[in-house]
Amino acid sequence: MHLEKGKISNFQLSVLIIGFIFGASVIIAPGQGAGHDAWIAIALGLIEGLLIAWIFTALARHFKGKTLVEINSLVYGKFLGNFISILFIWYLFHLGALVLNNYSRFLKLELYPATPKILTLILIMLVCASSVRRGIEVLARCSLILVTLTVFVVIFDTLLVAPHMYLHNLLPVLEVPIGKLLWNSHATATFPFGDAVAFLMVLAFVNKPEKSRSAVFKGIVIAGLVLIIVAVRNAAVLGQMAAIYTYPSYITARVIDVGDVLTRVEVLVAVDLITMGFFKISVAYYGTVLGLAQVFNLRSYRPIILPIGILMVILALTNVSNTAEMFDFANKGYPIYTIPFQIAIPLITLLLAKLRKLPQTGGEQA
Amino acid sequence: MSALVLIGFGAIALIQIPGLVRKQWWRELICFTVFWSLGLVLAVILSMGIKLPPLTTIINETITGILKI
Amino acid sequence: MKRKHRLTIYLFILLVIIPVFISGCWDSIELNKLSIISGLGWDIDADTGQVTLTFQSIIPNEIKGAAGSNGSGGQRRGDPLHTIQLDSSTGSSAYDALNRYSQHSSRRTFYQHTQVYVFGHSAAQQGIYPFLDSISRNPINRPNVLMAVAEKNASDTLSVEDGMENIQAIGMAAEIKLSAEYSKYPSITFLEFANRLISKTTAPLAPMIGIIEQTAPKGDRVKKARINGTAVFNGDRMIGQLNEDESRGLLWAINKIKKGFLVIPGANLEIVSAKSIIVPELQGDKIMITIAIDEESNLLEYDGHREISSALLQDLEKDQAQEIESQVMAAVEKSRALNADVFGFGEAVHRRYKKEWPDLKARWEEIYPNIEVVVKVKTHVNEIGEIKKTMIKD
Amino acid sequence: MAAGQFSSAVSLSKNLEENLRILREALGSSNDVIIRDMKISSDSNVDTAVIYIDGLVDRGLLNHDILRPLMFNLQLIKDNLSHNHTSLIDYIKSSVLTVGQITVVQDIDIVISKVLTGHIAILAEGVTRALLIDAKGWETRRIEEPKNELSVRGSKESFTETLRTNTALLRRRIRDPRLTFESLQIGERSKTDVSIAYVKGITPESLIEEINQRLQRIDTDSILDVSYIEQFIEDSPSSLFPTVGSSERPDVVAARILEGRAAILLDGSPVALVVPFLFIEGFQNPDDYYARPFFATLIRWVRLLGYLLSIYLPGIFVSLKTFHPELFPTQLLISVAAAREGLPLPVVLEALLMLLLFEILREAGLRMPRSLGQAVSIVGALVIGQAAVSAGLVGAPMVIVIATTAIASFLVIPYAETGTLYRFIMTIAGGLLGLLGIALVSIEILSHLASLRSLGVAYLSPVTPLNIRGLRDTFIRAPLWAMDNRPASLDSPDTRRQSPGQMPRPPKTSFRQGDNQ
Repeated sequence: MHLEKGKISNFQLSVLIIGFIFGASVIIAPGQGAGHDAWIAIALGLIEGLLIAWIFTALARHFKGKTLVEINSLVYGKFLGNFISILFIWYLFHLGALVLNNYSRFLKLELYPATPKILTLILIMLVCASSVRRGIEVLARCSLILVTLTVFVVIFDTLLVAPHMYLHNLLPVLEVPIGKLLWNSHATATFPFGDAVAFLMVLAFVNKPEKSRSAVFKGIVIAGLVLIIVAVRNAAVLGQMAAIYTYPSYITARVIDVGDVLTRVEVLVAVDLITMGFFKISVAYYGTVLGLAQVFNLRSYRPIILPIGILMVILALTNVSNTAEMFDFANKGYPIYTIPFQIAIPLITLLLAKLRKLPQTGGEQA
Repeated sequence: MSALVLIGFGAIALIQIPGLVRKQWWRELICFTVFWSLGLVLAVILSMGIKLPPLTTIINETITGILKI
Repeated sequence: MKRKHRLTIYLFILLVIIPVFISGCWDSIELNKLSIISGLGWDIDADTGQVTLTFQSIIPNEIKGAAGSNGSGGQRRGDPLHTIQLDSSTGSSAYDALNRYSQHSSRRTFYQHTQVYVFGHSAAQQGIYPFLDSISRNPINRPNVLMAVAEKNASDTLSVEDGMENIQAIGMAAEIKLSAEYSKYPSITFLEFANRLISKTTAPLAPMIGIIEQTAPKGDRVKKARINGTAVFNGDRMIGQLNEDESRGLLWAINKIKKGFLVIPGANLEIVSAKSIIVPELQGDKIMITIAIDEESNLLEYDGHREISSALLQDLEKDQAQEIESQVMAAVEKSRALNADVFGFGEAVHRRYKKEWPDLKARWEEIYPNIEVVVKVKTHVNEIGEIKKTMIKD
Repeated sequence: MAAGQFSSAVSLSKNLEENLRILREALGSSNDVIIRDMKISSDSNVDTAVIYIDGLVDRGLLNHDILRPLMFNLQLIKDNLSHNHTSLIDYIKSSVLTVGQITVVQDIDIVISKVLTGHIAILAEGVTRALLIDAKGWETRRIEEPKNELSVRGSKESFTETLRTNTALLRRRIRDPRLTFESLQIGERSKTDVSIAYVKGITPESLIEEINQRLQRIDTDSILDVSYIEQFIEDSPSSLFPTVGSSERPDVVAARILEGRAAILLDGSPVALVVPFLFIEGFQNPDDYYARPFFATLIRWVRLLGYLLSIYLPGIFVSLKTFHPELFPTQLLISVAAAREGLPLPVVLEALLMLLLFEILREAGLRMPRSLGQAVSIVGALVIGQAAVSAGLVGAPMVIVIATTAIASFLVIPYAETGTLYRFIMTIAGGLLGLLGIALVSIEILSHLASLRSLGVAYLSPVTPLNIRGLRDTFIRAPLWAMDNRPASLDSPDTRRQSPGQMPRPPKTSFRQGDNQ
């Protein structure tokens, strides 16, 4: 019995991953702590992120057509497996809530100072819910169009802002102390790249599982390159202010001014944020409801979509008490907090599976 | 505010429960009810203006506290 | 079943939107309930330390009249001061003043179209950081708003009418941009100012705007705003200013020369293109800065009586080089006197010697005045214009 | 054959009177039912009856090729047939009647239903079989120019109400023996002829089966127009987007069939349904293929842009004005604000009002007699536009925006209704939540579109799920010699449409004498 009928192609998987990684990272500039060396931090983080991806894709390839929950119950047995699955599902749930939170904060600060956060949260959540209800296939299809648009917008922004770029702002290279650099690169590895571990709930529905790893890598690398471009752009345009602004990309878009006509286009960035966030939230959301449905072995994940959505909104509303804490968590706590979910669980599961020669019956039947 | 919350939750229940009952998906129904009521409780608490503990902050503080970052 | 679900989802969305209807959409505001601020002025009363903000806001009705779209107010066409409204409010801090103003103004103030921030002279000398912080912490600020320092105080600088534009601040912004275009004074946006402020060593700049009086054709005296210098800051405090030549020298050094005119004894040249780079050299403990300038120009006017020849042009090139060098050196001297690193020598050193930088940075105050500066100028005259000989020869 | 209320399969009896009685009570006593009884054969002693419905049959054929031979020629036949009536019937069929299509039936229900569709039935005493002569011949509209789908260079033929004519129009364009018309009758009372047109080997079998199933599922008493069928078979009736295509142009339908689709023709409606219908088809127009590729591509982009404008423009304008005035360039903002001064209504209501007004005008102009339509548009344009602005009720920019939207909404006819609805939705969303609202609604619409299917084919293909080959006929209209394959999203059994590399090139050697001197 499968809860998800749909199948997605590897190409769609890559695109979906790109959208997922753009998710919040277009708002919270990754590696901002490294100042004008952010792009180096991202580049290093990209490599580490690829390692993380290597682990979980290895796991997914080992059990073709199985989501992490099914894998866990195979490897650890029903009880322990479900327990670990619940942990992982919590991570997904929390991830969704965090992204939601970022969004509501961004919107409140930049566009809707007077609108209560709860409203924007609920609306975004509703849109995500209706897409999650339609299944992963529909998400993947949307991703192709929206991600293409986003990439175009990023390129467009970069070209328009080119006259305001001063590449010497990037000098001297590698000014930050190495420890700080490594920390920031690890931070970028866990957010946004490492978050792709959420796709352990999705990789089961790829039509050619043997190719899925290269697809995941493609997605991560492309997204990483775009992020590097964005980081370079922001540093080159904003100079040292890039490390000070809360949302550098947004401010960079504000700098655009072509002959007093093609100006004030920052809203394009804002729309990007909304759409890409939609993907990150939706994938986390999807993973959560699907995982729960599998843990409690329901016949469909549809009934619990709305309740979980509500809980996510509530967590997003209450999980941090102010923006400073949000960024503090993003810079300090998150890189540690995610290690168990992004690295430990997949790695240990994989090793155990290898040791116990699982799956005997071969997890081929998708 | 609480009235709105109740309306919203009532609407969700109205959307979901009849179908589940018709299909006799009791397990799903239980699952739904659990999450739904959990959400309801929390929402009512919030709407009454009581602050819930900020989970992420707690996580952050524990981690940073342990690792002395 | 599924179909029914989708419908119910829509129903649910509706259910969420209804409260929005009921409580009215919080952030929606009709344009005719906004007062659009075009210019912000910032003064500090020297003795009481009270902050005075001057708001120059646009009155669209009058623009309508000026544009003559339909009847109303058409008779006042081209009478600028009716198209803007000046108002000011005083408070203990920037935000205090802002809030006071928005309380007693009839419309919600809207800052995102502010063209220029004008700082009164005394305010600039007392330090403008409070203003910068309050304005940049708030999304009403845009990074490419122009900064300007008033020769006296901001309020009457903003009240001077502009002959051409019916929004005075737009005119002022255009004037600043144009002066930068013709390489007379730098135009500094908020972003550039902030970046210079962040780097401890580089000194922030801003064009200075003075008020001159002219006799209008009808004979009555009219006031005009004119840029007449470059304010030099140390941190957020204004400590002095550069005059026209020094400003030009500064622009030469920091590669901000676009086009413009160069007057040398007996000739007048039009700058076609100019490039310059600052190359720091760290020898032991002393820093040597080389400013290499490469300039091309056309001959506009030659008052001498020599035959136009390449020999003459080479002489002209020499004179140009001297002129440019003297301008740059003048700026350097002034900046040494003020001990303000207007050229960003510090950053140049920083980019090249990142290891030595930290302790240099610490002692930059005493290092800067005795940095050795060498100016290398290469000039070239391309065109000689429509006449290729001089009419009066000797 | 849906027998309707005569479900008891009564076969003809030997007794002519009996048969005629049954027929009379079945067909009722309506005066267009003609039962002409006569005596035939050489010694004219065989009671025979000719049953037909006046107006449905071709009079000339009846008189000259049926009645005359029966009553006259048969007399001349001297050699006296054995009074075996059965052989008589065969004899009549084989060598008396000079008409084309004759069928012999025994079931009286078939007789009835055939007579009702314009056949002539011949019954004879003592014979349990009836002759059915296809003599359909009634007043029909002749083939005229297409009224709605105009084309500059394309053919000027359009479908008519007669099924035969329409099938003939298709057959004339596709002279392929594998072009098939599967026919069936739908509607208990209307008994409408439906035929599914497709080319064997190009259209996938599964599609045909699916269509057949869906058509058979229909159990209604009358199908008066092809749109009835559309509403019965479409995939997602709750969607605002059409998932079944339709066209009145034979050339378009033929092209679609050759791409691997199937057409559904209905007797009595001059429009053919084409399934499966993909979103992109709404932006394709016959002239695209008759014009040169570059221009066609440009126009296609214009259509796309126009459609987006017609949906988004008012919403975005409203949201910019009410939520994000900082996004206008300063000068523009000043003039907009100037125009906005002293208007009574909030922008949202202003926009909605104008949109509503436009819809009213459009509807009026549509339904009104042509002569009045002019007047309405003039009144609308002048009074509403000009007066409202000068009276200071509506801002001039708003009028401009709405007018642009209105014009743009006519660029893509298939989605005009959808566009109208979404225009209102977007305007409300923009007025409530600004660009966030618009973005969210757009995402919702997109994911809805992505979830749609038309007879199993993803609605948004070939754009997503992506199919590079298919893109040759979406955002660009590749030259015909480059479109070697049929649209892959329709997975037709033989994908190849033509042999590749047919790009025309100048001849190697000049074939004209004059050139090489």
